[in-house]
Order: sequence, then C-alpha cells, then structure tokens
Amino acid sequence: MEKPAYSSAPSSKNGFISSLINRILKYDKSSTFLPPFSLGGWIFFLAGLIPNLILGWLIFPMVLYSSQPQPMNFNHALHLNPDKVDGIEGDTETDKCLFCHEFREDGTFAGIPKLAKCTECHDDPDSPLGESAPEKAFLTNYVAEEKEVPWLCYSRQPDCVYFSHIAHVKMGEIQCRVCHGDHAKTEKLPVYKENRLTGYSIDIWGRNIAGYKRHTWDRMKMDDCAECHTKMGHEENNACFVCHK
Amino acid sequence: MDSPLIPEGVKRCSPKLFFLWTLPWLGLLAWGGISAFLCLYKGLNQTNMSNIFAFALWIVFDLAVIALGAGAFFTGFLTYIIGKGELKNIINAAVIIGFICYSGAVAMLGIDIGQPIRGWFIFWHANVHSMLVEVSFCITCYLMVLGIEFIPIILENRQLDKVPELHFFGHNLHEIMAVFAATGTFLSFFHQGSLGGMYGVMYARPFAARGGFYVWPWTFFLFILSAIAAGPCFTILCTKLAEKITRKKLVPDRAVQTLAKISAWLLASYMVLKIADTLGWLYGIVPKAGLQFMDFYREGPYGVWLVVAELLICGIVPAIILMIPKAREHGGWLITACLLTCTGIVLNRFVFIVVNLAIPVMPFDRFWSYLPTWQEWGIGMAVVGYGFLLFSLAYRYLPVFPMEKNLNPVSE
Amino acid sequence: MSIEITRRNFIQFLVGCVAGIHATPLPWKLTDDIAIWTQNWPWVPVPPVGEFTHVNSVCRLCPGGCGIKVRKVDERAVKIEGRTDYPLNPGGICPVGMGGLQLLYDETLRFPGPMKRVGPRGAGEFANISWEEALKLLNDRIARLRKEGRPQALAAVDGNPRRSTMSVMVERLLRAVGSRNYLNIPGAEDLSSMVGELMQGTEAPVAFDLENADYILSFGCGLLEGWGAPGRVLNAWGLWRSEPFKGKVRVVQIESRASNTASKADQWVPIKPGTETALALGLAHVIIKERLHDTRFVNDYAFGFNNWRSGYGKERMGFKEMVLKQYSPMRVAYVTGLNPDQIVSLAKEFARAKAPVAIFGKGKGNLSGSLYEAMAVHSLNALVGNINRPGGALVPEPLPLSSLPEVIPDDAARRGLEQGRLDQAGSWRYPFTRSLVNNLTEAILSASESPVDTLLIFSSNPAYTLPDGGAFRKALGKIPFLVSFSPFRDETALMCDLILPDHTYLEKMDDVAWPPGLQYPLYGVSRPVVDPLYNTKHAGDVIIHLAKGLGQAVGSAFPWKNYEEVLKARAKGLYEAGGGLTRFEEGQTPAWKMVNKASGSRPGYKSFDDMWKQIKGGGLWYKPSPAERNWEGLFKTPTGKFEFFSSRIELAFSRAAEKRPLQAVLKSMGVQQTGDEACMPHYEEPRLNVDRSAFPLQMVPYEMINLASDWIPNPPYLYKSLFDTQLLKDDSFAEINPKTAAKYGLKQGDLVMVKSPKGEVRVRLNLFEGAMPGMVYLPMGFGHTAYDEFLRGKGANPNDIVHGPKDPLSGYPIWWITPVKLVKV
Amino acid sequence: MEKEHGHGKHQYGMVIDLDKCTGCGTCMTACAAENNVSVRPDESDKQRSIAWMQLFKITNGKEFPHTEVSYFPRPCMHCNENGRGHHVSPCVSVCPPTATQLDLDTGIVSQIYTRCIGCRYCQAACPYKARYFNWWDGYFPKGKGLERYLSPEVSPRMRGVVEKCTFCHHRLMRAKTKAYAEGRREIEEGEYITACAEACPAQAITFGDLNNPKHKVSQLIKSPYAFRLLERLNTKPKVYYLSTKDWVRKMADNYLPGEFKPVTKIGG
Repeated sequence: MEKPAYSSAPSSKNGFISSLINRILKYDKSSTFLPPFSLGGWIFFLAGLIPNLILGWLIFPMVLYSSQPQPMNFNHALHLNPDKVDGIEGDTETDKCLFCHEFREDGTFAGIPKLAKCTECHDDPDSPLGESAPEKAFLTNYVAEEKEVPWLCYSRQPDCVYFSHIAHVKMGEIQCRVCHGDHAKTEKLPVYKENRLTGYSIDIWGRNIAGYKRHTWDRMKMDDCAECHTKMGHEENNACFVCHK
Repeated sequence: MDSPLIPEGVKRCSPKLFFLWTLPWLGLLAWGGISAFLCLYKGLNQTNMSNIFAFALWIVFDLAVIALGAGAFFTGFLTYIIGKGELKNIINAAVIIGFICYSGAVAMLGIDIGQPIRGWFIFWHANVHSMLVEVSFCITCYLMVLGIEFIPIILENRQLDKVPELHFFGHNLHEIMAVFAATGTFLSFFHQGSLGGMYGVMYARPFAARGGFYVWPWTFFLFILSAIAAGPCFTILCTKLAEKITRKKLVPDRAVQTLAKISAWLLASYMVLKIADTLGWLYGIVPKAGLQFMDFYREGPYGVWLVVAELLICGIVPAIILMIPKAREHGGWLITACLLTCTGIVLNRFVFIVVNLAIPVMPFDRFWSYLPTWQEWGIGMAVVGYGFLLFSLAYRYLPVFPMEKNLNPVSE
Repeated sequence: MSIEITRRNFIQFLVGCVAGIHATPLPWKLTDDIAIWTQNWPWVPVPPVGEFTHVNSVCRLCPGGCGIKVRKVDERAVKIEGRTDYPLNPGGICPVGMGGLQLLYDETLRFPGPMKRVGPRGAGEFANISWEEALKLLNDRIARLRKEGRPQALAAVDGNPRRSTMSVMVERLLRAVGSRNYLNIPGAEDLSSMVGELMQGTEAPVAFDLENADYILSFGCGLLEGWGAPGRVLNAWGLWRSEPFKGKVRVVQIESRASNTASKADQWVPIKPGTETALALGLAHVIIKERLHDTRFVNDYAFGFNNWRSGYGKERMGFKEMVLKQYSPMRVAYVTGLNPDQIVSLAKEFARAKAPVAIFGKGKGNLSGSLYEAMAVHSLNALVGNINRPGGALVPEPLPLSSLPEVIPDDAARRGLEQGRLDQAGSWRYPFTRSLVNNLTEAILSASESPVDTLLIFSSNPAYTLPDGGAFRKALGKIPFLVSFSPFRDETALMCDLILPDHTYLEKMDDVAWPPGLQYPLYGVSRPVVDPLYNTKHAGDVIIHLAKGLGQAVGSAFPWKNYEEVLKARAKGLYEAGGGLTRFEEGQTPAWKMVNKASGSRPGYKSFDDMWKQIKGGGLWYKPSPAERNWEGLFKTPTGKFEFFSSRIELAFSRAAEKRPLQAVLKSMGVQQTGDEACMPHYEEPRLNVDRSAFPLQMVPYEMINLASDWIPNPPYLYKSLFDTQLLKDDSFAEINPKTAAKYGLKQGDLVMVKSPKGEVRVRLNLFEGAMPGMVYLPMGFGHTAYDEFLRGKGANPNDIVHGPKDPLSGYPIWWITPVKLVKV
Repeated sequence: MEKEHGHGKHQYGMVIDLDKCTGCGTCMTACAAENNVSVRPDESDKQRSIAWMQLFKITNGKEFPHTEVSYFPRPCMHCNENGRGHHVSPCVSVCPPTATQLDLDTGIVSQIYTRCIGCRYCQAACPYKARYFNWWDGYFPKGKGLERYLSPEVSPRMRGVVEKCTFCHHRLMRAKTKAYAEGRREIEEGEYITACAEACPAQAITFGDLNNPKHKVSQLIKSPYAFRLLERLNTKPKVYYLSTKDWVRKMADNYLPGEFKPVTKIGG
C-alpha cells in the first residue's frame, strides 16, 4: 500500500481542533485510525485474556498462601455448650469468651490462653474430662510435658499495629464476633493460611482473594477499622497513633 | 550495516565509530548501575546524605535537570499553542531532551527515597497539602505526556514507519500533539512551581521561607520563571553541542534566535522578580527571625560569593547578552550566555537545597558541610550518560532535526 | 481453519494478556503485598508480646545502690526504671543504670560459662570447660600452695565495696586458706574511713547530710559526675534547685575545670589541681582569724586546736597556730592561683552559713585521694562545729550487720598468716591504709619471681581502672596463674588463665551495705530479675563450694549452704539492732527529713524471718536516725575528742621510730614535713622529680557520669549522649584552654600525642574555655582494649600514662597531676 | 498561653527546668531504652546517629575562669503550628504520604514508620532537627542477643524511614488501658508521663496536659523564666524550658543586637 504523504494531513495552521474533528467525522474503515478486530483478532485476544484470568484468579491465590494445620483441634462449640461443659461462666456471650481469652490486671488482653488457663480444668494429665482424641493428645503432649501449645493466631495484626481489646470490648461493648466471627460456634479450627510475602494470616486480607467482604469479620485491614470507627461516629479514633505504635 | 535504520538522505558515522562514541556513556551508566544496586540493596548509608543533609546531590540534580528540561514543554507551548512555526525544527530535540531529563529525574528520585517499593503511597495516601505530592503527580503525568510526545518521533524511524498501524498511529499522535503540548504546559507549570514551593513552604527555615500568594510562596513562581528562562537555553546548548559534534548545521538560526530572544526576556523579568524577592526576604523574613543577612554566610564554604555568582554573573550578565541582538547572534556569546544561565539555575537549586540545609536554625547548633560519595556521583553521572546515549541514538536513527536534510544535502 | 500469525495478531494477543491480568486481583494485591513486605522485613526484629510485670531490685553497677524497677514481658527484661518507693533515689537513676539491660543481654560482652585460656594471655582465646573441671583446677592450685607451705602466695584483688558481704567472703576465704593478701581496690570510701578513724575515732566513712545543708563546699567532688551515691546526690541537686530550697542553698565547686558540677554550681572556684589542701587550710586561717569558728566545739570537744603540752611538758603546736602561721590568704593565693579576697570571702560565706558542709573525694570517688587533703577539708566542718548537726558531716555508727564467726586457721594457714602483707598496708610504713594495690604491683615487678602464685580477681578490672601507667598490667604478666570471676570479657579477664564467671547484677542476689556518704544506715539487697542467661555461678556460692573442697579446715569457715544464707546470717544483726524499716512508700516523708527528728515510725515486721522476707522482697532496710547528736562521748579517738592533731598518727610515728630514726620513718612514709605539722592536715607540694621543661603541661584525668569508667563496661546507649567533641570515630578528645593551644600552635580537632614519663596516648584536641591554662584534661572511660565493637579501641585511657609519687602517709598513688607534653601527630 | 493550646481536648506538653538539668544524659538513655532506638557501633557520627531526645551543650562563651556550661535536652517539640498560623506542624504539612500527623485530641505529632516512604522532606522542614532517618537497619546482629531487650510496646523501625520522639505515646495507651480496666474513661495527672520525665534523677522534666489548668505544666509555663526554642518562628512548640540565666534564655532563639530582653521581674 502506498503511504499517504503528511501533506495530506491538514497542518496545524488552520487549528488542530478542527482537523481533529474532521478526522473523527470523516471516519471510515480505510481511514488512518487503527482498524477494529477481525474474528481472528478476537481469538488471539481471548487466547491472551483467558489464561491470564485463570492465572490471576485461581493459581495466584494458591501460590500466595501457605497452609499449616493447627497443632491440634479445639472445639469451641463443645466448650461453650453448658450441657457438655460446665464451669465456663458468663452471662453474655462476650463474658463467656473472656472466661478463657481474658483481660490481665493491667487491662492488656491475653489473647489465646496459655497452658495455665487450660490446666485450670484439665489439671490431671491422666484423667481426661471428655473422650475426645484431641483432649487425650493435649493431655499427653502438653499438659504432661508442661509445654505451651504452639497455636497459630488467625487474627494476629502486624507489629506496627496497636489494638486495645479493652477499649473495644469493655468500653465500646462490641461483640467479639464483630471482628472474629462466630468462632464460638465452630467445632473445628480452620486451616491456618499465611501470606508468603507478608507473613500475615489470610484472615487479615480476608479469605476472598478479591478482598470482597460480606460480614464485618471477613477482613481486618486498616480500612475496616476506620470504616467502623466512622460508622460508630468515632472519627477521632482514626488518628494514626490510636492504632499504630 | 545499520544503514536501513538511519533516516533517508542524511549521513551518519560508521557503526564502529558510533559504538566507540557510546562507550564513555555506557561506562557512566555502568557506574550508576553499581551505585544504584548498592543504594537499593544496602540502603542509603551508601551516600553521604545525613539527618542534616536530608536532601543532597541527587535532589540538586533532579531540580537542575527538571528546570533545564523545561525547554521541552516551553518550546512545545510556543510551537503548538502560540504557533511559532519555525520552532517545529527544534521541537523534536526539545522533546527528547525533556524526556531524558524527566525520566532521569524520576529514576533518581526512585533511588533517593528510603522505601522505593512504597513509593506509590505518595499517590495512594496523598497529603494534598504537601508540595511534594503536587510535584510527584505532575512529574509522573508529565513524563507520560513526554513519552507520548516522544512516540511519534520514534515511529518516524524508517523501519517502524513501514508498519501501517504504527505509521497511522504515530501520524495521528502527531496531529493531536497540541493537546499534549497543552497538557504538558499545564502540568509543567505546576510542578516547576511546586518544586519551588517545596522550599518556600519551609516556614521554619528562615533561609528558604517566603511569603506568597494564596497557597503558593513566591519561590513557586520564581521557579517556573527561571525554568522557562533556562530551559530554552539548555535546548540551544544541546543542539549547538550536537552541531559541534556532528560538524553539521542541524537547526536553522531563526529557530535558535527565537528561543534565545524569548528566554532573554524571561530571564530578565526573572532577575527583576528574583532580586525583588531577595530584598523582600532580606527585609521581611530575616529580621523577623532575629537574623541578619550575614548570619547565613558566616562560616563554611557556602559564602556570599554564591549570591554574587547566582544573581550577577549567572543572571544579569547573560540576560543582557541575550537581549542584545548583535550579541546573541554571535555564536560564542550566545553559548556563553546560555551556559551562564544554566549554571545560574543549577546554582539557585543548589542554594535552596544544600546551603539551606547546611545553615543551622537553632543558635547553639553548628554549621555542617557535605561532600557526596562516589555512589551519589555515580547515580548523577548515570543520568548524564543516559542522556548522551539516548540523544545520540535518537539522532542516529530518528529524524530529530527535520531540516537536517535540507541544511546538509548529501551529494551523490 | 488456519490462522497465520501476523504482527497484528501478536499485538492483539498482547492486548488480551494485559487486559486479562489487570482484570484479576494479581497485580493489585501483589503491589500491596510487596509494600507490606517492606513493612515487615524478616530481618527486622519483632519483640514478642506477653504479660507485663515489674521486679523491684537494687542496682549494683556502682556502690551507690539505687532502687530499680525492672519492667518485664514474660521472661524478658525490657526496661530498667528508678523506684519511687526507695528512699535513696525517689524515681530517678543514673544513665549507666538506665542502660543496664545492654550489659545483661549483649552476649559478646559476657562469658557464656566457665572457661580456660587456650591462646596467649590477653588474646581472649578461651575454651569452654565444665564447672567441675574449672573448680577442680583452682582447688588443686590452692591445695598445692597450702601443701608447699606458702598459702600466702594466693592473693585476691576485689572491687566489691568494703562493707559488702562479698568482700567479707573473699577476705574470709583467703584467711581460711592462710593468706593476708586480700586487696580491695582503694577508693574515696577508704580515704573517708581513714579520716573517720584519725579525726573522729570511728573507722567508718564520714557521712554528709547534704539534703539539709545550705552551703555545700565541694573540694573537687563530681557531684554531677557520679560522686557518692549518684541517685541520691542528683536527687539532692534537684531539691536544692526547687522550692522551698530554691535560691537558699549555695553550692560551691572547687575544681580546675568547668565540669558539669562546676558550671551548674552557684560558684566555681578554679584552683590548681592538687592544692585543695592549701585552700582548705587557707579558709581555716580566715575563719579562725575572723573568729567565725565554733569556739565551744573547738575548745571543749576538739583536741589539738590550740597549742598543748605533751606528757613531758613539751609545748606542742596546735592547728590554730599552724594555720595562722603558714596559711595566710596571700600564701594560699600564691599556691592555688586564686586571689586573696576570693579566699577571704569564700571563708566568710562558709562560716556564716546556717548549715555549711565541706566535702571531699575527687570525681566519682572511684579512685583514691589524698589523706592530708581529706583531713584538711574535714577540719573545716569541725571548725564551724557542723559535725552531727543537721546539714553537716556525721559520725556514722557502723551498720549493725552481725559479724561472721571467727575463722580458726589450721597450721598450714597459720604459717601463711604469719607472713606480712605483700603491699605493706598496715605496716609501719602505711599504718592506716587497708590495702595498696600499687604496692602489690611494685612488689611483683621488683621481685625476680612473682611472690604471688595465684591471683583471684573479683568485680574489678584493675588492668584498666588503676591509675598506674599500666604497671599492674605488666605485673599480671608475671603472675603464674590468674583467675577471674568477672561476668564480662574485660581487660583483666582476657589476661586470666581461668574464668569462673559470676552472674550479672540482674541475675543474682547480693547486698549494698550503706551507699557512700549517705546520712542514715541503709542496707539494700538486689535479687535475680531474670534467671541466669548463661552457665554462670554466683561468686559467693563458688567461694563456699571452693572452701568446702579445700578440706575440713577451710570448709569449716564456710558453714553455709549458699550465699543467701550468708547474707541472712549478717542481716540478723539488723534485726537485733531494732528500729529499722523495710518499706518506703511513694510520697512519704523523705528519709533525709526524718534524720532531723527521730522517726516515730515502727518497723512493719514481727520476726527476723519476716523481716528477711521483706528485705528480700523490697530489697531494703534503712534506719533514719537523728543527725542531732550530743558531742559528749561521740568521738572514740584516744583523746575522746575530735582531733585536729591526730594522736594516732603521732603514735604511729613514735612506734615506727623505736627501731629507726624518725627522719627515715617520715621519709619512707613520703611525709616531707617534720615536726607537729606531720600529725595535722598540712599542704606539701608533691615531688614529681621530673624535668618540667621536658613535660611543661599537667594531665588531669576527669570523669563523666554518662561514661562508665569503673570496671563495669559502658552501656552502648550512653555513647549517644557523648558529644563528637568528646569522642569522634575512634579518637577521644583532650580538653585544653585555647590559650594553651595557641601557645603550642595547636587547633581544634588536631591529633596529638600526650606524652608523659610513663608513656603516650593519642587523642584529638578540644579547645575549651573552661579548661585551666597549662592543663590537659583527659576523660576516663575510653581506651578499652577488651569488650566488643561498642567499646573496644574507642579513645585513650589516661591511666596508661599516669605518673606521680605516692600520697604521704596513705601511700595511695597521686594520679591528678601527671607532667605531660603535647606532640602534634 | 491558654489560647496557645486552645485546640483539641488534651494538649500534652513538657517543661524542662534547665536550672535543674545536670546534663547527665539519663533522659537520652531512658528514651532510647524505652523506644527501641537502634544503637550502632559508631554513635559519634552525629549526622546519622538517632537520639529522639538529644542533649545540646552550650557555653556562655566567656573566657576562663568565667566559662559556664549548660545543656538543652531536645525532644520533638510537637509544634502546634507551621509558622504561618496553620494549625499543623512544619513537618506534618509537608509529608507526602500522610505518614505524620498532628493528633488533635492529644496534640502529639505521630509518626507511622510503615507509612513513611523515607523522602526526608520532614527532616528538611524541621528547624529543631528532631527527626531522624534510619540510614541503616536497626543494629541487632545475629548471636549478639541485643534484640532480647526490645519492648513490644514500640515497634522497631526498618531501614529507610524517619523516626522521632512520640512523647512515649504508648505510655498514654498503657495508662488508658489501665484506666479502662478500672472502669475510668479519663486518666489522672501523672498516670501518663514520658520515659525521660520519669527517669530524670534531678526531676528537671515535668510532663502533663497544657490544656488542664490543674496540671503542673500549665502553671510552670506561666513563669517569666519560661521560654521555648525558636519561639519567633511561630511553630508553637509544646515543649517549654525554664532558666533563670539570661545567657541561657538568649541561646534559645536568634536576636538582633539589642533585641533580647532580660527578665527584670523577680520570682516565678
């Protein structure tokens, strides 16, 4: 094909806008704009598109996260079922949680209980309180050995984050489930997944790779904290140092 | 051997010679490469920057090249918006120089910040009050614009031009270049300004602090003005250098003279304002802070000579030279004037960065001085090398100077 | 259908890829995650969270013994803070104590367990051995000495404070083994107790009621450099500067250099170093001349003030006559470099103050001083009758700790004990000195074969801290077997053949028996804040174990199971004495106020065991007692009075003179003055016997509170608080006056060699207007050759070039006037 | 003064009595120990060493024997204004990624290390040199065990970010948490003080709420001897100093000849 001389193009003397408009109005397939895709073109387009979608949506998450099982299972539902287990007192659900996940005297939050807490009930390694295999394993491997259980924490925030449980749970009267979900009702501990790059538990970003969240507890990123603060009318708590150290 | 790539009807040196010519620049790039690796891998302890000299050589380089690169947008502005046709012959060169300067600057900034991987926080968590945010946004956008402005020039390469899509694409870009020229001008005005603003808003540093208009301190406007005054000079210098090296006439005098004339007037007006600003500062901000002029130049290498050099020798003098038609038509004087102007701008940026930080604010604090490490020089020099390399390549394989063919007919 | 791939197709494919990947979370999440990665770099430590607790203890980094509160997270100690419930230092502590955790946790500073030397001495090459093996090594060594009948060849150098239980234990061990060669590193405390013995008759350091004084005349005491008990003194300083005392308390610093104390004092009196005695006596002259002295005290309760007649009716000169004759302001002005009026007005101010007190002890008080000087200063307190008065100098009753059962040496031991001390301390030459390490050094160096076979080194780093021009280091080289009990890899330890590392102060229980200069008895007990980190053993337990291993005879001297039992045994005395307190509530009446009026507070314990439990818990026993005490029968001197003229000194002279002419006696004691002055505080210009034209300047070492200069390594944190005119890279700075610099054509920052007859050190120069012309001031605490990269090779150690004669009578080294010259590098 | 700190609920501030300050450097050590500040083998490189609380040594410049030495302990001033009357510190207004903020409720200038990109603009803007860049990663070599004394209350910094004094903000959080545990919403005076104030053996540092007239600090700053560093730059620091010595007060700011006015009124 012969290449059109630049002269054919209107020079900027009579204004570039007009020339531009001309071109758009005088648009036709043979014009100098990029012609649209042919059918063949679409195939090639899709050939590029689809594998990448698969890569991004399916393969990427698998590669990004490592999975580790918890050292042993813990049945929250069982422990919180008064017919099965007594001794876990508390009028409200929160109180029940706090029975094991307790506040220390100085107001700091103990998080996952230490062995000492467990042995308040499971005191004798030789006489299990139930029949479950995990309990037996627990008694022999940890209670007898006086070894702490190396639990993996789903909601461990990075070191730069300061989170005051007491401010939220006691002063703010926020239910545990709002952030942690209905752990109380679970019988099995979910698999712990860790982001290979960041070292965060998957539950911080959320189990949905796109970061889509349905419930308040689906994600624990900074924006989620801020969102709630705002919703509760505590804008002032979005100041950096309230949640960072 | 690479002849099919070389534009039609122009003469270029042998590939061998060209390769030899690129060696020194490749060398500089290698030096820079090593430095960059060290700085990124080991951290900025590789430099002599410190808590006192938070900004140093790199930022000086950045501001300098950005100011000098202003030739691109300003020439573009004159060409496409004002419609100074004759500048069409130099606009390509201007654009390429601009692109070099800006891409170099951005690369340098990438290494200068302590956490490059988080660099994008500037955009994501932008603090709109920070002049640096304004700078970053404008520079990034403008770099894209420059890229777009550069593309058609690349596409005019003989081989690429053969591909119809690319040809059409490039051609159309050409057509709508004015849009980008306009955008570029707008963006550039702002970041040149905000670069100046960065220092003017250091209200707690009497040496840099300035009054201003609305959110913009005077330095904001002074930097714009100085940039558009010096930019063309730099463009001229580069083309002149190219002509020297290629022993060819590449740009019609008319284009050069137009630029020279314009920058003469800009420079003149800049000097007037700059002096006004200096006086305003001297009789306003300085005494208010309980200081006297000489307090800033009491000790260390950074003395009053800086003021003389910047305002008189590298300001007023070149302005006068460029304003006298006889003088600026004389090659030697023209180049001298352009050189002085560019030096003046670099000096001005240096003063606002290094000298500003060297001067203690607390009375009981002491004066510090600073010498860059070879790693810092490496990065800076790499930009120079990269500039030469890119420009040489462009010159060799692209019709950078449209009039070259006519000015140097190849006799066969 | 077949599609031939055109350039266009390829472009379309690329477009597809780009569109595709951007329609997935990958690029976005990746960008975010990589940024997050930089926020959690694996090599940046993340301190584990846990339960916060506090452990109250007592700091034992210096004899000051501040109360400390250690903040812990689970088992880790993370911060040391001052105790607000401790009478000595309500809240604050010194920077060294603040940095203590670095000494605990910096692994490269410490010995991981018992070791024996494999490399050459000083190279610091050691091999791990078991405690059994280590103890056996030492055991055999000592047993052999005893078998060979020369147990006295076992010697010990001990840095523990005199009255501490550890020092008692070490001395006891040597005694049981049969050696009298127990040497305690001499410090201001020993000097002070000599003054107490000679002038007041009780061998206990003089105490000062600083908080209640309204005029503090400090003869070169580094009140702000760590003198006495730093926590207490700095607190007192704060009190003097706040209501109700603000503006009513006057602090006068007598020192040649504008130290922090001198600058922050109300008045700085710069005098030539070493002329303090002259000034003190000059002040006495004025006070007496102006009749400003307490006539009742000097006439009725003091001896040797006025002239007196001896038994043979011979007229003897008294303090008054001596002072009036020989210490006129003119003469003193000439000696000290002041002008006469300054001296006069200073004397008047001092004498007219309500509660003036004159204090002595150079710098931090880590190093020995001059006996006559201390006596001269203390005689000022006597002149104004401010002894056992609020805000005065006090005659302390010794801490009522019960003494341990008498040691019954066996034959082997007895033979050794019959031998004299190698350092001649307590002999006719040095009658009042308890131990003289510098003499031991001489003894070893002068002998062809070291009289010491085995040297035990406790809580000290003499190879670095002794101001002897490096002599002790040389001596160590000659000693066949060196044993260090130091937990730290200090200079001395690196030269040792056997390391039996002690716990650090945060890992063990030990006591602080009466912090220096405190006006009321206080007994502090430190306790393990963390479990021992390494395979270390409490030196006290090691001694017990060792003794038991040396057979019945020696073992019987140590009937206790462990060191704690020893502490408890001694503490029993505190209970029997009665009236002591074991609690100090935050915000209660400060103990120094109780000192004014006898405290009605009753002890909060029922039995001794109860008290001991409380002491262990609170780490504290103290007994505020009234300062106001009758002078009647207070002084236990031969004359029963405060002695301006020391009859003990006179007695010592005459005893010694029985065998040899008095002249010879005085000469070998280093006393130039003959006659009655020799028994009274008087000024003598030390004979340097050095050609001063070759060494025209004087080097004066100085101490800083933010740089540990004793045996404790300097916590790295403290280097932050040093200026780059004190330490720059690896060079420390000498301070000299700009005029002196000009005289020798030297500039700020110049590198120079400071040369003395003993050697040379390399330093940079800092021109400081506050430095006395003609003097060269070198900071102490730099120039370590041991420890880790934080301390090693940083700056110069002035001790290496110290050169001077011995202090008359006491025999201590004079370290504050070394003749030097500066040579530009 | 009241207007001075009108903004926000609390305005935490500090008063340092230079007559009491002995220059011992305990505040510096306490600060470093409290805040996990990295210590490098060469701390004499003052251009690069980190000290949130920094001692400055000053002399009256007189000749021997009239020389006098004094000290300026300098934490972050937590400026309330940027010098142009805007209620924002000089450093805060320039920070591109909003890594530092002036908290309206406490008056404390926060610094978020994980947000900081290390552009160091804030350092250039701060006239007090209170901001420090991490030129290296924290010095915690393997097998040295130094990381064992790190406090979990302050997160250690990575290389390439700026850090500075936070008025021991974590101690405020500690105090609040304690108060919450005891069912209180507000904290008492003295429940929250900085590590340096707590450590000073001469009690030279007082810390409290400048907005609360009952707090000691808000009374101390009324003294005629009270002043601030570089007051003329109008950065409105919340750190005050006290000194009865004219030459010391004169050192705190720049004065044209004859401008400095010694305090004539006695007392305060």
